[in-house]
Amino acid sequence: MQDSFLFSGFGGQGVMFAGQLLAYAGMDAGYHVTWIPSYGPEMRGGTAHCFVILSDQAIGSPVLPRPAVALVFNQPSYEKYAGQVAPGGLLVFNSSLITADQSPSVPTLAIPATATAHGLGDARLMNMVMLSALLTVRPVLPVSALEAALAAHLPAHRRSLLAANVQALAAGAALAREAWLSPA
Amino acid sequence: MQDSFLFSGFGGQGVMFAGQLLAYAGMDAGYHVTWIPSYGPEMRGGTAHCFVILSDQAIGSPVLPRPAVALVFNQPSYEKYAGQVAPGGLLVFNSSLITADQSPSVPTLAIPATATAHGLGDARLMNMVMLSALLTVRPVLPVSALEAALAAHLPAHRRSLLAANVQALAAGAALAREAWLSPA
Amino acid sequence: MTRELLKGNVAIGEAAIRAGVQAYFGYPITPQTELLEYMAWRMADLGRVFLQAESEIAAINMVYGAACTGARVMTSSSSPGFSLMQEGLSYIAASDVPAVVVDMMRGGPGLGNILPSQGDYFQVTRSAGHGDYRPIVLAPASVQEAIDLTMLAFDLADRYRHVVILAADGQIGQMMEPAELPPMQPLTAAPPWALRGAQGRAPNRISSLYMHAESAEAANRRIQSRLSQIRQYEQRSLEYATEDAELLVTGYGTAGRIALSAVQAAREQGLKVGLLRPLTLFPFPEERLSVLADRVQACLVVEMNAGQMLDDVRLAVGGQIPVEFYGRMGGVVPMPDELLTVISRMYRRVAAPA
Amino acid sequence: MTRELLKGNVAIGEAAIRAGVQAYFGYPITPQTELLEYMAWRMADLGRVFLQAESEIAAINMVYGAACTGARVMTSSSSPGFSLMQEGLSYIAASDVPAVVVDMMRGGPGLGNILPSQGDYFQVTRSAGHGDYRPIVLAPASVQEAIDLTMLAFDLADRYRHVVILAADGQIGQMMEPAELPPMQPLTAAPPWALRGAQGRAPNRISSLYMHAESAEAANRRIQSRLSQIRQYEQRSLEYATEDAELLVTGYGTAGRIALSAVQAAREQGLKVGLLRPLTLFPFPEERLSVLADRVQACLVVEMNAGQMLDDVRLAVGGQIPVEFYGRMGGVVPMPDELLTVISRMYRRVAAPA
Amino acid sequence: MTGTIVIDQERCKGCQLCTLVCPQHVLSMATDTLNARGYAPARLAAAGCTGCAVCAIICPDVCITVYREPARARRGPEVAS
Amino acid sequence: MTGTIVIDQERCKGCQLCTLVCPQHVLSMATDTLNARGYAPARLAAAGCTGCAVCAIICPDVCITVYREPARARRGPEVAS
Amino acid sequence: MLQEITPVMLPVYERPAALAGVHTHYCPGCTHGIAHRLVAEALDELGLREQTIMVAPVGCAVFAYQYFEMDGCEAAHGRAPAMATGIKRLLPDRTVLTYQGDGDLASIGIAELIHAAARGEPFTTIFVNNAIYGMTGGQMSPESLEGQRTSSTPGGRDVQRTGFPLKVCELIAGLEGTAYVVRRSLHDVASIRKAKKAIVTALKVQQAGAGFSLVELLSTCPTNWGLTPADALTWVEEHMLPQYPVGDYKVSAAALRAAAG
Amino acid sequence: MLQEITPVMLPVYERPAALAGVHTHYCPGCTHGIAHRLVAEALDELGLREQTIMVAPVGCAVFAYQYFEMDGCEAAHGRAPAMATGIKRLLPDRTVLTYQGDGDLASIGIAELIHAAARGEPFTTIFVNNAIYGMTGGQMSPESLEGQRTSSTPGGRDVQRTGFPLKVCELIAGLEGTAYVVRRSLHDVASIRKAKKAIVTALKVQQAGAGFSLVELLSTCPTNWGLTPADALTWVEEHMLPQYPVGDYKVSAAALRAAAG
Ligand SMILES: Cc1ncc(C[n+]2csc(CCOP(=O)(O)OP(=O)(O)O)c2C)c(N)n1
Ligand SMILES: Cc1ncc(C[n+]2csc(CCOP(=O)(O)OP(=O)(O)O)c2C)c(N)n1
Ligand code: SF4
Ligand code: SF4
Ligand code: SF4
Ligand code: SF4
Ligand code: SF4
Ligand code: SF4
Ligand SMILES: [Mg+2]
Ligand SMILES: [Mg+2]
Repeated sequence: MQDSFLFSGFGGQGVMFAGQLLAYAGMDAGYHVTWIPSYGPEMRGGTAHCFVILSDQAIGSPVLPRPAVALVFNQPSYEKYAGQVAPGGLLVFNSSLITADQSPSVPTLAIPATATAHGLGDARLMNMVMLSALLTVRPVLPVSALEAALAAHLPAHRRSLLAANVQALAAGAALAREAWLSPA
Repeated sequence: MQDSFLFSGFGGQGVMFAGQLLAYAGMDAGYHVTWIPSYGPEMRGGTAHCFVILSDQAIGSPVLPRPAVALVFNQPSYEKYAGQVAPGGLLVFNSSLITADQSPSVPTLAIPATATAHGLGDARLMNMVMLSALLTVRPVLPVSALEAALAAHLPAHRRSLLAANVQALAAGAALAREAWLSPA
Repeated sequence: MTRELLKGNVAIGEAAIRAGVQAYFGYPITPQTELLEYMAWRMADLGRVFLQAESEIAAINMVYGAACTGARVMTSSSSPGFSLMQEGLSYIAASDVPAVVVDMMRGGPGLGNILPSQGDYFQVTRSAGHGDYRPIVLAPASVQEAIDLTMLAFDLADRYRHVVILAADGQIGQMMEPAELPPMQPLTAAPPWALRGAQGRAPNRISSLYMHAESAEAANRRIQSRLSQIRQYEQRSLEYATEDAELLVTGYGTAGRIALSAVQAAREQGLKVGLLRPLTLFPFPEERLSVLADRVQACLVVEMNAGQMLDDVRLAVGGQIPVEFYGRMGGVVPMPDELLTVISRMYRRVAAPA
Repeated sequence: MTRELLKGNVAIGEAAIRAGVQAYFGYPITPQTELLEYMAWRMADLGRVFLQAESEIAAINMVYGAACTGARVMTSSSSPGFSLMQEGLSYIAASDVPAVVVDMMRGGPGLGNILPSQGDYFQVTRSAGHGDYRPIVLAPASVQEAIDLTMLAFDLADRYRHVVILAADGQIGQMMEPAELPPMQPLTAAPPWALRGAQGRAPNRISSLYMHAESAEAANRRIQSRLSQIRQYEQRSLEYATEDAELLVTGYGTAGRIALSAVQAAREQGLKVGLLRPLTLFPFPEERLSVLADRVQACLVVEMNAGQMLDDVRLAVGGQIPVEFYGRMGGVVPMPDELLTVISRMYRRVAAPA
Repeated sequence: MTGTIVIDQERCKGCQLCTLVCPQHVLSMATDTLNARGYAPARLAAAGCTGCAVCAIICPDVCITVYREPARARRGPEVAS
Repeated sequence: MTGTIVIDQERCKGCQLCTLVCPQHVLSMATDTLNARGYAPARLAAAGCTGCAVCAIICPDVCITVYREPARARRGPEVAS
Repeated sequence: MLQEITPVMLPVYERPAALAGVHTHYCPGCTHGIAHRLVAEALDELGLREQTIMVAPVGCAVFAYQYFEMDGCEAAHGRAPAMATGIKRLLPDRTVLTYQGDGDLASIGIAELIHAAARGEPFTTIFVNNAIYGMTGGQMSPESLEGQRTSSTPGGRDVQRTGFPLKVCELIAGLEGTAYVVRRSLHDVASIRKAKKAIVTALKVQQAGAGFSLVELLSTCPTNWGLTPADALTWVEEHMLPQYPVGDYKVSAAALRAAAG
Repeated sequence: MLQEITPVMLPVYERPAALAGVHTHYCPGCTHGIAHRLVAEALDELGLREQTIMVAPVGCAVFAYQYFEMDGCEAAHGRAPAMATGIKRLLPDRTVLTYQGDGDLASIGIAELIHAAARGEPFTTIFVNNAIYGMTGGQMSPESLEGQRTSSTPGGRDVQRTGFPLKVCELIAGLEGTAYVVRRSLHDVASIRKAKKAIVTALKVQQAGAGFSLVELLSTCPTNWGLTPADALTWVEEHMLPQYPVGDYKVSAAALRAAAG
């Protein structure tokens, strides 16, 4: 098993943490895991992204030319990565902020994640909505693994947000089930 | 033919120029020639020396472990180099300033060069006295070659000293003939 | 100990701390900055010395001074900053004081970019400054190795009183992976040669100045004999599937790690390919390589540069077998598939010609 | 032209002037200081630019700026100062601007001493800074060659828009020998890429920054293809008595020159010994060396270091013949007799065993 | 009406500085669109621009061109002195 | 007679500075010998040294030891204040 | 568009010709952009674009050589003054500008700055002081304020351990080679206007060959300060200005003449 | 010997214990030797020899680490302040001294000096200013005087081309990290006495941890100035003193307290 994930969005959208949480969950599940960010001036004013790989054998490259899964949080990321997902892959996008004007060759999952997060009281929960949506339709790990990872690895100063995060995970999963099962 | 010469004395005694003059004369006579000084902090407060080689084929090393000829201008140089002259070589020393307290294994030529130069009105002529003394007893080049070299290569601002230098050459040659021919 | 998800830069910092580093001096440069930033709070927390120097030149000379006190000390930088440390490194090596320096290599030459590269191989392995010496150079390929080799770096530095360079690249610095940190070690005691004030003993003096050729040559011979000891005892490498390999792939750090994926894939396709991954770039694992060279048909060197370790490989195999090279430059990291293609083509050509 | 008795440092300065150097920036360091001092008055006399920089780092970056204006420019230093120029050199090479740099090598590592040495071979030939490139390196063995290679340095720098290093040692800098200077050449015109104000044309921009891996790799490929051209066209060496030699001695600069005396002496003793003296250290004259390697029984490398060109020789002969090394370090210059002893011993052992 | 401005919508990075300094309070940030680089650009949102160019002076991205009626324009741009 | 000095003849580099500053003019340079390093050393050449240590203060090579009679010596070296 | 540009309207403020048409990579609200524009306007005004050579630093302004429509190059970190010296010595009649951040100029590059200033090299330095290393993600610079939190002074800058803010204008004004050394700020419109004037003056000083000229500009780094662009301007006013007072630190007699002329 | 040392005579001036017994390589009459002695006397007086670490420069004082009877090392050219910073940070209770020439400190090493001073590193720098590069044979240094002939300014220093003398005390006195910055001279006995006092004070300032301390000493280079030792002293008095006035450029409140205590 090897699965690869690209997370991309504006700085501040929680791109990095979403990737890290997946990596934590993967690690706790016993996988080989790598997480690697875009770094340096690339981030300046543009989109930030990170790349996560889960694998049951040693991981050679922590970045691949085409991810199996892309989670895109904003329009520029969509433009950039929609066409880059590997065959057999999946594109999950934040339909609250993205107008899907391409027809990628892979299945897509449109999640109104920002709106949903807003509904939960904090737009910053968007990343959790997206992440659990992803795992719902591509169950590399159970969504509960994310919850456990949150509990285990959320930094101390963010502990107060644990419950809200868990709620967001649930909401994302629900949305994904809905969207995925009811063909558009 | 290859002949090598070490000139050694205090800074200010004309060590470098004496060596250069020999090199010029050698060059004008068609020899391969090298001249190399001691340099840098070695000179600081201590003795200065330079090494000259004349040869009829390309010169490999401009310095040799033991010179064929050593011209020593002061006591410290004498102490240092008297024993280093190569077998078959010659030691010329400035007996005005040097007390010869060793018995080197090569022939020595004691020239009261500073006193003679003084007599000629300028202690700085000592180096010319020594140099012509040397060529008188080891006639690699005729003393006249030194005169020609002086005429050709004495820097403009020292031109006025030409006549005095030529006089010093003559004096040195005379002293050497005397000293060399009358065994001590 | 438990495994944590650690970023390479942070892992190196924490490993240095556990190895007992007493002072860190550095200057920000991507992609090693997090290491400096980590040290900024962690060293302060522990009451050890952290100082952001005004430049890499200042940093390496602060390291030089601090190392003279007998403490374990460290700096880190990336390619352009590492270039600025050359004079200081040469002084440190000539003075027989231990020091650990991290070069988190990036795309060059010049300002280049901040992407992963291995373009400093020559600079780190050959001299790192003027004069005759070679630093010990360790090349991690994962976060765990970054930790392990950082610990080793301090031990080797002390053992040989020599400069040790941890040569990684931006990818290793930036990547997070699960890894295990060793327990905290006690600080080492100051050795007898350290400068700490000549109280009740003759003065200690540390310098790299040898006015006379004889003493300078003696100092050089001392360095050279240290280097031959290092060559004899410290060659390290890892291998994969070399027993029956026809084609040997070799690469270090990130390139070596990606090459492993490609070699594994090649094996899955039934190609008899093996991998040698040097952990020490100096001393280069030439012994092991020349043993393997006797067995295989050919060797492929993979680097993220224009071919630098290539020289060491060719020197080690000494013309026994053909050596080919595949490299990407300027911050491009080769992909496993890409290497697989290169490997299988070469395999067909040299190892199992039809 | 007439032959004059010229000091190496002065000869290089005057040769640069005759080659049309328009600006010299430098910092004093023994044993190259006379070159700077000579330029101080001579350049001022000619109304060209001379500036004593505040450091070698400033000097090389002044050279970088001045070179961007399309002028022929130069700096000179010696080992520790050359180490400080590494970052700047890497920038210059990455920016495709020509520059000539003299390294009058001295005993190292560290402060070492001011005596002649060849300890910077790796540093000058391998990278001279971070990233992938190699400077062109010329190695004179006499004052006349210092002149000729200085002229050549400027031509090659312009032709390839590349860094050229004249790698000599304290002995060549300090020695006086009869030599002939070429006539004064007219100053070169500024090339179209030069920065001189964008009057009536699109802006010219010079930089070594390539944010993206693709463009950075392309820039590297450009450098590499320049280097392969240089490898193809610019290998230069001199030979003595190689036709029937059984033992080939090789060395460059001062070591090569002294080796010549030893080889001549060996020939006088009837030993079939020949000499190859590289004039270009990069590109290393590997073609010629590998031709000779086919003919001789063995090769002896002589250097004033711990064995650096040795690598290039071994790479060039590729294991065909045994290669041995003799070196002196820390400012010791080997003597002809000493080399003769080494040569005859080796000759008896490997070339004409009894 | 004595002046107006044109904001280069694609250059604007949505920093809001122009909206804060405009003495006439006629600038506001778009809420309905993002430009190609993902920023909500500033817009001239009300009448009353005097062409004072204060917005242009503070704009870090040189997005704003300012126009004035000839009478005032002849007094020259206040920016340049 | 209130003081005297001892000059380390081997350390002296013959710079003459001591001879120029001695207020009693009791120092002069040797004209008859050179030391092992080739320098003509300074010497106490006349009576009248007061032990004022001025020579020692200017001597760059720390060649001079100064002695005084106890009465003055107790006032302490003038050097050190 | 609420107002149409009628034919009777004339442009009174346009993009300066000396600015290249490319997009910059600066963060929203970063006043590097303002500094760029002022330099371009000043060059346009004096008609110098076609005879100017710009030396960019390593820092967020690393691309400055691409952002101006003129000849330019990119120096090694901190070495812009040396590079500019090389250029100016060869082309004394051209206008040479360096543009440097505070890390570049005051930390790694202070030696080259001081020596160029001491030599009175007649080029102009635009010194953009945002009290932080912007490009590398917000580490302390020599200009960081006492107590300022940065990624390398997580507990706030402790001047006892990390040093005291280095006041560059004050430091170099006393050097005889300097002709014009002033500090300005970019935190509001009035200040920006004054900054522009200072840049024009500096260029005139350069043209007159009067000596070294430097204009320090207090600037923002909203991204690494963790502030909105608007709050960042306020932070300059409230925190930087008291520490780094704007003013003329050196206007030599020759500079005065040049400015008037 | 004209006077015998009678048993009643007591030594009032002896070689300081902190000076090593070796011969120095300084030229006759070079005041580096005086500077060495003063440092040694000061250390002896304060009883610091056994807890002092000396950092030697590259310059004629390159062997200084051997000339003192205490722990010492030899920095790269100009980097003594960085090396001293490394030592002092690890050993804050030891006394750390750098001894630097003017080429070393003011030219190649000015960045390290300024930053150590700005950080207030509590070590002491003895700055021996002889207005020339002594060791390399007499090239111009930043301290060379206008019109001074050196081997790299054969026509005399033209300040328009080579820059203006860099006044180090004046330059760094304004830095907040400096506690004690003074200039003294070694050209006559009275001045030497004052120099000694200043060195003692600087060491006390260091012991009090009050900040960075520097004592500049105007010194001679008879060899490269081409003067006799005596004439060299006169040259200091007549030519250097007017350009480099002796005086206290900074004595911080803490330094004052330390000096008194
Ligand atoms: C030799 C070297 N050291 C370090 C760096 C990394 N670096 C790039 S920009 C920078 C600091 C920039 O800060 P500043 O000059 O204040 O400019 P800003 O980004 O704040 O405008 C550093 C340290 C480098 N590129 N080269
Ligand atoms: C990196 C480097 N550059 C240059 C030198 C050569 N060098 C040795 S000493 C010196 C100057 C010394 O002058 P100064 O500091 O004034 O000391 P002084 O000899 O006058 O006491 C120089 C340039 C060197 N050793 N290392
Ligand atoms: S020109 Fe003046 S009034 Fe018009 S929008 Fe800009 S700031 Fe407001
Ligand atoms: S100031 Fe410029 S960049 Fe900022 S919002 Fe206004 S127009 Fe846009
Ligand atoms: S102690 Fe005083 S009186 Fe005696 S010799 Fe010295 S200077 Fe002269
Ligand atoms: S001052 Fe010292 S070195 Fe100079 S002459 Fe007198 S005793 Fe000798
Ligand atoms: S990081 Fe700071 S200085 Fe750099 S562009 Fe962004 S806001 Fe401006
Ligand atoms: S060269 Fe000058 S500074 Fe150096 S020891 Fe001699 S006199 Fe002193
Ligand atoms: Mg900044
Ligand atoms: Mg000096």
